[in-house]
Amino acid sequence: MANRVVGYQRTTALIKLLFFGRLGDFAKQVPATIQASTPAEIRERLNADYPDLVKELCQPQVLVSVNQMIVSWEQPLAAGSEVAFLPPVTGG
Amino acid sequence: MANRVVGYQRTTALIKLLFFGRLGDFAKQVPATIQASTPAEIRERLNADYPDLVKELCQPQVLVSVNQMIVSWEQPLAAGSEVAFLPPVTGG
Amino acid sequence: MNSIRIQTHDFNLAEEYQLLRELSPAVGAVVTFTGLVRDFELDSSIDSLTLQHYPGMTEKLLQEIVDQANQRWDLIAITLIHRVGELLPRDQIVFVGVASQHRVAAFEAAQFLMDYLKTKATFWKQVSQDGKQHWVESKDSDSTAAARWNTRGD
Amino acid sequence: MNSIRIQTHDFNLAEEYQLLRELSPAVGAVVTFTGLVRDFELDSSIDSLTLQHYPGMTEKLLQEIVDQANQRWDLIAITLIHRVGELLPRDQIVFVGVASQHRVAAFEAAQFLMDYLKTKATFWKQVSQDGKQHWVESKDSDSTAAARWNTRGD
Repeated sequence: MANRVVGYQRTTALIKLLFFGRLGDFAKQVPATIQASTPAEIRERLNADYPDLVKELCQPQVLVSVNQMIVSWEQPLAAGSEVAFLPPVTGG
Repeated sequence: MANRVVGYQRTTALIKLLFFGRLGDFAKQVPATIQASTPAEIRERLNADYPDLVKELCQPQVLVSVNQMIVSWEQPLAAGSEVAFLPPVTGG
Repeated sequence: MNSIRIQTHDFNLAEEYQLLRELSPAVGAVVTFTGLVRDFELDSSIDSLTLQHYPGMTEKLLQEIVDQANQRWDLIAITLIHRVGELLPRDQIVFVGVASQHRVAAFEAAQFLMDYLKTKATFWKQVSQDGKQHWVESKDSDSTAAARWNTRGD
Repeated sequence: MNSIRIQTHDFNLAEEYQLLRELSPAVGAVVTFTGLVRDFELDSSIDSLTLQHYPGMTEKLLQEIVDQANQRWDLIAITLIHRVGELLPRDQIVFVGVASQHRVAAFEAAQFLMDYLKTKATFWKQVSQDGKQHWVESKDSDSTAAARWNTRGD
């Protein structure tokens, strides 16, 4: 647990967060930016204050994009990146 | 051969003839009606005067209809029937 | 709520679409197909195209094709229009419009209608090219397209 | 000659069709698909539908889908329009128009575009029903429809 906290403190990348579709309903109180090194870490960091949101983010159909490209949850994040959480799309 | 001629003379059905598509080009001089008991017999009877037409009618893709129903070449014909010779269709 | 028309005059896609769209508040999908006279045939420009058909039989065959589509798919309406007589390059020849609740039925039915119309309906095209007329040859690809509806599992 | 638009305002099918039709004298087939807001969802009438999307990413994804269709089929033009914002029952939501020389390419490309748009493009529908809002669930049938384009032999 101590290691994890150290890990977080080393992360300097400030990330812009976006939540779409039903995820937006769970993310109304979430700040617009966060510091994290991967999308998976964003999820972990949000868990303390927004457990209902994170439960949704952990559903296997939810995709994550970085700067508008679908990526894996372990994708390293550069400062200023735009990370979006995308539930299954329903357009058309 | 004598039998065939007798066969023709026994036929009393007067048949209305129609030729569509490229067949019409070969059938310009063909009378509008003929006496015959089957579509196959129409073909045989036309052969003396219109061999080029009959060669076309014998192509396997040519279909024959009686009163606007696709039928076999051996379909018995009733007097007043409308027999049409149909090359492959090309609409749409 | 099907409409089948064989006519010499042109049709208006916007009007046909509006009719299909407004038929029912359950319409969720409208697919239209429009066939046009291309200006080339066998690498040479054409002067005109003349569409012949077998009056009476054509209407009957188109009705059968429409009935089959309605049996195979859950559709709200079908419109089928085919022009006959002399047409010029870029003229509209044929229109198929299908309205349904869901898109897959509308797409499949429209394709089925065109495939069957191309291979079953008693129309014949004559091309006028360089002052000469010739009848258009049927295409094997059309028979192949129509045959696929017989081999499907549904 | 492709056009991709995401817009709040309505579109006019007749205008889109004319543009596709007039692009080239080689156009022999135009297929259009229009998706409409149905008045019912889950057996209950709806008040409205709100379309959310991810600006920037949606345009990029639609461009990818259009590029893929052009690689797979010999097409003359594609038009893709998707509305966003609040829509009412019977409103038009989405338009796909494909112009090509031959009908099979136009039909297949239009279906491909809709299947991919439904499963890949970043749009989300929210329904307002009986004064309450809920997000529309994605349909397995849409994923199945999109998957068929990966398993074909061509």
